[in-house]
Amino acid sequence: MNKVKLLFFATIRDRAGMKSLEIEIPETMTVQELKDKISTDYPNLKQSMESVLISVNKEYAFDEAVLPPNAEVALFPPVSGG
Amino acid sequence: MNKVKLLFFATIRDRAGMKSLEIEIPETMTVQELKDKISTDYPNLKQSMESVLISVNKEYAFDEAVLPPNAEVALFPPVSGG
Amino acid sequence: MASLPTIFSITESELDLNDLLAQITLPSTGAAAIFTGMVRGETLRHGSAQAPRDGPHETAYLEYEAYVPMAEAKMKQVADEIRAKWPSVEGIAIVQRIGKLYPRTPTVLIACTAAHRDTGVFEAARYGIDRLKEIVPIWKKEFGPNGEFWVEGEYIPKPGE
Amino acid sequence: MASLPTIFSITESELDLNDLLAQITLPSTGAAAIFTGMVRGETLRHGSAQAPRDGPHETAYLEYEAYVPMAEAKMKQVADEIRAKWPSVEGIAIVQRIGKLYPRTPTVLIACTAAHRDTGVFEAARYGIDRLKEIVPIWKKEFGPNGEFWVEGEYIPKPGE
Repeated sequence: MNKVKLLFFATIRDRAGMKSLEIEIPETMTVQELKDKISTDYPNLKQSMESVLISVNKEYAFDEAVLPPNAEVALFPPVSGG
Repeated sequence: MNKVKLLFFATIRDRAGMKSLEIEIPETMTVQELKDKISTDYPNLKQSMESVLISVNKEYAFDEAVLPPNAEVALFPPVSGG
Repeated sequence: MASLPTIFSITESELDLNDLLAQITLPSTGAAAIFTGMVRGETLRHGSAQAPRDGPHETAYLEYEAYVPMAEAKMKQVADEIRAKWPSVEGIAIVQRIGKLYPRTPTVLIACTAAHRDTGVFEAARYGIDRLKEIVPIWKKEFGPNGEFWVEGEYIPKPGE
Repeated sequence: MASLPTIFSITESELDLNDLLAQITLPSTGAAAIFTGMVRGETLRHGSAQAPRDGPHETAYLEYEAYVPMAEAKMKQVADEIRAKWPSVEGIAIVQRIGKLYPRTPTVLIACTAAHRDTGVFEAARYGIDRLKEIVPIWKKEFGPNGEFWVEGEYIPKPGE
């Protein structure tokens, strides 16, 4: 097993009702598989997972990327700074 | 006769050795005629008159313009602000 | 090149333009282009799907948040992109203020310095704010008479960004 | 339109970017493009006919002077030209500092505010500094290890300017 820390921001944090969460995942899980798992485990977030942006260790990550051990994974909507 | 106040700036003030000067001129004198008069009366300024910029009452004025009574006439090189 | 000043930060403090400009001014720099964004109290822009708006409306305040360590890393990336595109640029500052910000308050600053104004400093500052709004993880929630809602962006970063 | 802030001045005081930006920020403005010029202490630019320069050289300080009432009138004209070309621009500030100014000191500021950044504010600020350097009667003398000389401009105003 592998451990990752999830961080939620903006609309996604509001829907999740939490800022962060540590979860255990299989040794080789992709970003897409993580999104599927979150959709299943947290039905509130199912819709958000369709347009979510994901970063892994502070770099944008895409569906096929495999999560490294102890990754910091952030989930958030398109950014709106400025 | 008519009276005008001359103001000198930058290189032209340095060459004139003065900041301002009041002079009497004929009733209808053009900017070109004023430059000719200055070249004659102040040989130091003769060369400067070839590339001088002139304003009359704070607006750029050109050779054919006739000087109004009591005009404030400024003589200066191309500007270099910023 | 190693000594060229690059400032990137997320802050809760007031933006001090004088200080930020001084920090990216060198003996060799004669021109700075600075962009700042301010909170608008009245706006005509169209709303999001979440909160459709027809006409002008009022904003009481915005609340900004950021994923700070990633935001600062992405600001550094924007600065690196600017240096790659405009090698004449010498100093760069990219600062986003977060927290509760009221109308008329400066929220963000992008500044670039160079020897002269015709070196790309204007384009570089423009590029900087465009990129910040695309890839730097910051979000804002608007609070007004009609309630509160997240202002959502549109840009989807591509691999490598 | 009458209430849109327009600042134009010649001053011997330090330029306060924070204050100038605040003076041209309205509840409706969300973006500002600001240009500032600073005195360079080291420069590679070519010299004038008066003082030809080959390589880099040092500047101890610049001394600026202006024909103040005409300069302020011409700054107002530059602001009017900006408003004619970029009707979206709301606030405009054009300020030139004069006197003895040392390297790294901001000497001039042109700032334009508008609702958004894609309204021409960058182009308007760029236009403002270009026009200031063409038609506003200000001159500077450079002082350095090789003596002192006037920095001369090149632009010859046309009738109507």
